[in-house]
Amino acid sequence: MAQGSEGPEAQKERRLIDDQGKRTDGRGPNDMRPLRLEVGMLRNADGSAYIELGKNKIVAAVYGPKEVHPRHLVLPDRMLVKCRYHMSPFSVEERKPPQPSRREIEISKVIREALEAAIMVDQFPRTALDVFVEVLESDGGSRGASITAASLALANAGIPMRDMVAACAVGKVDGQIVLDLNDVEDKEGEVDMPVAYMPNLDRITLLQMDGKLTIDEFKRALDLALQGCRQLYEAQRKVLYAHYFSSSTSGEQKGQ
Amino acid sequence: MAQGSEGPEAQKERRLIDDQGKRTDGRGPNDMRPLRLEVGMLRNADGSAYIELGKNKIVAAVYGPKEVHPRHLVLPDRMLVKCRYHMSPFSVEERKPPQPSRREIEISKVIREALEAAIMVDQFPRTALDVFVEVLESDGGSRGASITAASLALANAGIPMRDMVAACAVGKVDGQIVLDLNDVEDKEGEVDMPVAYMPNLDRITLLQMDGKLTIDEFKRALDLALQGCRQLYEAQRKVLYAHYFSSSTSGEQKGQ
Amino acid sequence: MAQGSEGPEAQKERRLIDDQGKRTDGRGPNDMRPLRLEVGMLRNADGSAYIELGKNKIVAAVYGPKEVHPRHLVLPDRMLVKCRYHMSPFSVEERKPPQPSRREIEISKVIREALEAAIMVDQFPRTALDVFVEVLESDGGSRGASITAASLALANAGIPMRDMVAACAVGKVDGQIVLDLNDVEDKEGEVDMPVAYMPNLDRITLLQMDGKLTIDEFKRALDLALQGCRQLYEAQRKVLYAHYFSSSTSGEQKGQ
Amino acid sequence: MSISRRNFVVERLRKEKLKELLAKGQRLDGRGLRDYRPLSISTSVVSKAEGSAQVYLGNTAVIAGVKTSLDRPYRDTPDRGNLIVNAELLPLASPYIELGPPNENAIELARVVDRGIRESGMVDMTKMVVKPGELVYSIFVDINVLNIDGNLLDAASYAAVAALASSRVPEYTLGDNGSPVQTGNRIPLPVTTIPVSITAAKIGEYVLYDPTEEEEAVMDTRLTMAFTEDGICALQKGGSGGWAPAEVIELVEGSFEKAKEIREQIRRGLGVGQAETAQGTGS
Amino acid sequence: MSISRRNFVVERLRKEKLKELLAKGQRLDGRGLRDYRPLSISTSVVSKAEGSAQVYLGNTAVIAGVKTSLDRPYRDTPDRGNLIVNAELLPLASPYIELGPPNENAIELARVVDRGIRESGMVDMTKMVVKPGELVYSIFVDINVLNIDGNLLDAASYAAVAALASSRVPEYTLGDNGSPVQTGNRIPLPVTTIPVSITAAKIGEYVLYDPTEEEEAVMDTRLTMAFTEDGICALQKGGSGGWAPAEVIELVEGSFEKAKEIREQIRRGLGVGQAETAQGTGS
Amino acid sequence: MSISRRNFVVERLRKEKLKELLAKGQRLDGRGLRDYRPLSISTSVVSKAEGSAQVYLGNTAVIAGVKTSLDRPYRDTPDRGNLIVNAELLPLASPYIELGPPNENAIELARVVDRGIRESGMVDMTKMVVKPGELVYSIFVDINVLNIDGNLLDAASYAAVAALASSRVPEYTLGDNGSPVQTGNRIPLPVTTIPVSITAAKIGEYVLYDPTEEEEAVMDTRLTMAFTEDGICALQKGGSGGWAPAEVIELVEGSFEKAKEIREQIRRGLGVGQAETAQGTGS
Repeated sequence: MAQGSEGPEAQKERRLIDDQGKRTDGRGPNDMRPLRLEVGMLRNADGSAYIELGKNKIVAAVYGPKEVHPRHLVLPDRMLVKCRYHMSPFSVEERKPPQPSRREIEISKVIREALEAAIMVDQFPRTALDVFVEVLESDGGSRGASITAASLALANAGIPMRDMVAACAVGKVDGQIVLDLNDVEDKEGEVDMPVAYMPNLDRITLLQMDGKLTIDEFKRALDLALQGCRQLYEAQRKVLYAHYFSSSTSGEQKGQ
Repeated sequence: MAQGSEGPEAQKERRLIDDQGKRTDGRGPNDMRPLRLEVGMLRNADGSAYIELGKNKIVAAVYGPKEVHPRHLVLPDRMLVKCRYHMSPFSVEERKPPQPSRREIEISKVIREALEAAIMVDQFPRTALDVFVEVLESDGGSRGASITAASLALANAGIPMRDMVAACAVGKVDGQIVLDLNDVEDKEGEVDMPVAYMPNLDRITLLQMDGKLTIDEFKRALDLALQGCRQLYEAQRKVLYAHYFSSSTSGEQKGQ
Repeated sequence: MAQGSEGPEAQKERRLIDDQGKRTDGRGPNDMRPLRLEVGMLRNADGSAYIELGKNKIVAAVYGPKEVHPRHLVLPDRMLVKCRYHMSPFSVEERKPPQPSRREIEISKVIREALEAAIMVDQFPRTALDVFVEVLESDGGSRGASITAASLALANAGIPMRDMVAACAVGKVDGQIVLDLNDVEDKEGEVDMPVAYMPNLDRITLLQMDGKLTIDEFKRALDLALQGCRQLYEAQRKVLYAHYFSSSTSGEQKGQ
Repeated sequence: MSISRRNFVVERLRKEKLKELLAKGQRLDGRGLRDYRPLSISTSVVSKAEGSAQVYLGNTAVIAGVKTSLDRPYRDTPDRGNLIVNAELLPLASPYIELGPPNENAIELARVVDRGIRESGMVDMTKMVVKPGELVYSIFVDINVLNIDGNLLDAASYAAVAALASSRVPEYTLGDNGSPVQTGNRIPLPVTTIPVSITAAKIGEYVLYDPTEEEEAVMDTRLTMAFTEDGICALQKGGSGGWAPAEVIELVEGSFEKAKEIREQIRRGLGVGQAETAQGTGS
Repeated sequence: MSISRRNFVVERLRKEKLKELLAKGQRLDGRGLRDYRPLSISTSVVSKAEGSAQVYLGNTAVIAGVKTSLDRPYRDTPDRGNLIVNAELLPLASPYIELGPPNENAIELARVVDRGIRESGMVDMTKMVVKPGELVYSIFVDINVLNIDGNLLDAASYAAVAALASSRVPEYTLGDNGSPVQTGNRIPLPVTTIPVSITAAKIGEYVLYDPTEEEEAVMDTRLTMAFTEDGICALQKGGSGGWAPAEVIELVEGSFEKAKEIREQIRRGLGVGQAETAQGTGS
Repeated sequence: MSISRRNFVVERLRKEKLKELLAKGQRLDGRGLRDYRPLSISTSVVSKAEGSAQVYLGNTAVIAGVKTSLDRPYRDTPDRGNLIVNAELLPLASPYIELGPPNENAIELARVVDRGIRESGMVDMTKMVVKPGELVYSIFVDINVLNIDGNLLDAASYAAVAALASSRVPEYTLGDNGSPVQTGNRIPLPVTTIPVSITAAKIGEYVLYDPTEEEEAVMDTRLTMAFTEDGICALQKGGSGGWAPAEVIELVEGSFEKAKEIREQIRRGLGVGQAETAQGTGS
């Protein structure tokens, strides 16, 4: 891998990868942060899930299928999927005002589109489905973690899906392509590229990118992202299996 | 009565009760400020009332029962009661922006709940009732005065009621429990406790409190508040009687 | 004409009319700025028009007659006419935030009322008509130019009208009554008076005025405004004729 | 002007009825076409306001209050105070008012009142400067409509004008460090003239002053004119009909005289002493 | 308190059922009338917050976070820090929540929690001053409701109180030029007492503590009381019914004792070491 | 992207029709799958803007304007100017636009255009500093969509880029007292590169460039890529379908070449002289 794409900015920054190839939190380039998944811990929601990825702490909840309100939004041939991604005021370094920012509105849209590809929307014409994501603590890669959790919440709600959606970010840091950016890498790195993927259907359902890559770097980054998504997909399957087939559901561990 | 609950703050403040037991406006502890009530002075409203209590100048108006709008708010077994408490920009020391503040929204809610207990809401299923309160000048105890006026406006609109609601505040000032706080006492005193009461039914329909009281002080304060409410209740009865049975209605005196 | 109505302010200002009677842009008192009109250049709108008057650059579009939404706004005996006048953020010296200002809301209302007088609203009961005006560049007299363009857009949409509406401003500058104020005259002059007029019906449908005039000056100003409107009316007729009866429509010249 | 839901059949019948009367020179409430309803003005009705006035024009009831604060001047008027006029159609005032931010009617009301005051030069804003270019008075005029029975524009204007003319605002001096200090005095505003708003409505071929809500509901068009002692200082046509130019000119000429009558009524409302003070402060 | 669309027939039947049980001193979930549901409190659950707490009260789940910043003091309290409490009923929490700015329930929730904290003097705000009259701490307490099953007022209060009591906020000194500099230390807030909120509901003639959502849906009225160690510091009546004065007095007296139990649970939730530190910071 | 009310039967029929054509390598308007519609760019169309451009991409019409002001820098970038991109889908542009604050489509549009410009380093923001840490240029790019016929993302990007590249902004120096003074000169922005947005849509198994509104209405998914001369600098997938990884890689590779063609068209639109100046200012 290329060692350092030295723009004028990269020089000012502290090094994010040391001589041993270790990242600021000790990981190697292809390592994911510690992950914790839970399902079904919210009582009122039709489905819910919780994810911790590094310091990310995110709750997702699903309500529906239900009546469409207001009526003129009804889609005669499919389900109306709505999504709200929201950050708690205390989830970031500087308090974020509670009203949705433009960033949150855009992310709500791309998360919805990332999930819709998996949902069998034509099975529930004239109904609505609400997906709510609340970021309690944010640590880089929150939109990927949100999709991974929301996908579990959809499964928990019994919404028919073609595949699970798993999502993570890759990026370029000190000139290297690395998996699953942490907060510092997200802010000071050169590139952030979140990807959502349905492994069984081999379909990318979210793809965004910020920062400069050569075409070759892009290919390598995409490949690494898909590897990360497959890892998360396995973790999603495991927690669902444990939730439905083992006696101790992880949901009960909360709030101890 | 306890003489002075000396916290560090009480010491800095000017004395609100003098050695003769007189308050800043010359009243004794159990005295209410000068009161003026009017009914029916607004032409368009179905019912209206005006109160002056000290410098408080408050207009209340009632519209309804009427159609519920939007329709999905209809209550099939009762009337939907709505309330808006609003302060005019020039009603306070420093100009208040006209859009409703959080304080006004909360007070609107508690006033509504204070009045609903008296209204026979099940006699008008599927209808709506609007109660509007405008504070033209505010002088401590404005929510109590608002309820007292709104209750008159309801009666003036012919809304069937179980009882009249009368309301006033009591408080603790220089360590003493006193009736009907004025502006200075409200701001610099130790405790403010607004109470709404239906004397015939012996029911408290609004009760809020700010500041520290011992349990014993609380009992004495509540008792004094109920005395105040009974006084206001008599005044309400009198003005209604005068309005409906005497030839000169007070409404006609306005605007001279 | 009176030479200079010397208030204390007029003295500080630079002269807007020179000794030869020429205005800052070289025009005489009764001259209008260069005018350019186009019709039908927007594809999606049911009707559209474009005006350049001096540096004013304004697009108007009409959608309708169409369904009324929300339904409770339906007028059973006539068309509901709505109007939005909006200034682009970059249309003025200092960037204007995109959300509608109070000024834009008032102008939207008076433009709507200026046009409604011409539209045969009773021919389309229970329908709605939207008139949208976007000021891309503003240069004094923008509301008159907006009406002149919107009137063309209505004609282009085939909306039945009693007459065309033409509009311009007159004003008082250095004590003189002049036609069609430019930006400097609008800001530094003594009086601005926009007028909309239907020449065939001899009806004034917009009339506003700011600044001090004697009754006699007012009469002369109004007369000059009507002359201006008649000029614009001729230009409106010409461009409509060219659009519908000549082979080269001006719409095709755009975007070269 | 605030009616949002109407009964159209009733409206049409009423229009016929009104026109029949107008043809005889009569109105529903017995007035002649050029008569105003009884006008009552009380000032200093809200003690926490620096100026206030309550106006009844027939059954239309309006209250206006004045507050001032010290602020930076606007960039394009560094040597003048700021005037901010706001109007609220309170939901108490009519069954047809919807809650929410001021709609186009309330905004037009505030802006038309503002123009009448501003363009007349009623308050000499060049005297409302504490520190040129840096610190000036902001004068807030808040207008509350309490009961609507037509002709809000005139009633609101009279209330705003009377509130301003009767205001007593805090006086400031500059302290040693250049920051403003209240002297403790309350001073009148430098009032130079009393602008008067006159509104006429046209129903069919008839022109009448001071329309009631009933008349406004069926009028074709409206014209609001503001006058100083010397001439006209603001105009606002309303409604979706049109005026013939000759009608406008006749109306403006006639209303200039009408304005003098109303100006006397406003001065009486201010109280002789107050009115004199108010006039005196301009010099 | 957050139900916006109700099934009225079901509600009436449920009320009958509930009253039958209450007559026997029982509740649907097996509790006695004066019992609270299991209360679980975890602090420091969000590392980017300066203080945080998650509270489960039965199935009601709330998380609160504390953030501070340096700001100007409010004009009327130049020698005190600022406290800002905000509450959001997250749409995750119930099928009945509508998106948009906080509605009256969320606003009441924030304001009642705020009053309990503020009036108790829990945090000595006179110590939250960095430069008197100019620079003070603003303490933001943000309350997120994650799942609604009744008695939000108490659950939100416990979460806010625990988040504050476990906070560690940046310490500042004034640099040579008088501008604030972070020392790098994190210090606890000067906590002087632990206020405790107790809520009772009345259904028919029965009074019960800590109502569930099901009970709130049919209750006549509600009373929320906040207590310090010495007495009562805030009250909020809710619901459209009324309380007899005698009921209120009995309730306040009884709840003062109840509050002591809950206070112990909160202290345990804070952890012995933390609770001690928190108490110690007041001196 | 802006359609809010659709006719679903028509949509399905149209999709079938489109797919038939696409199978033959054809489109409704006669283009090949990899062809863009005619692109027309005019700059300096609004003289009060500091830069402006009008773009027609087929029937999609967009106008962008640039304004600058001096402001404080953002806290996390004290040594850089501020870039603010805003987009409005004007109601003139389509029968399906609802009035109100920008919806998610308008917000996405602004943010995607912003990212293409920002991440390419098009304007060297480190040169937009007047007083480091205190006073920098804020560059406002306002995008107005005047007529919608698909592929707003590209059209808006071209308009914004051309408006920036043709801007002439006020020059400032610092006066003796350290406050900024306009020199009276107008200077170009330090433009270092021309980023180019390329958008492809997928309908069934077919991938096509520059979709019309009709094509967007039935597309499965969309990919917008922004390229510099050296590589890719931003990506945004849209729509509720998915892309196969192999499709994405092929598309990115092919579009890098396509971007070079469009870049030439933009440079031509800027005018040779202007384009040279714009390039020259980066050094």
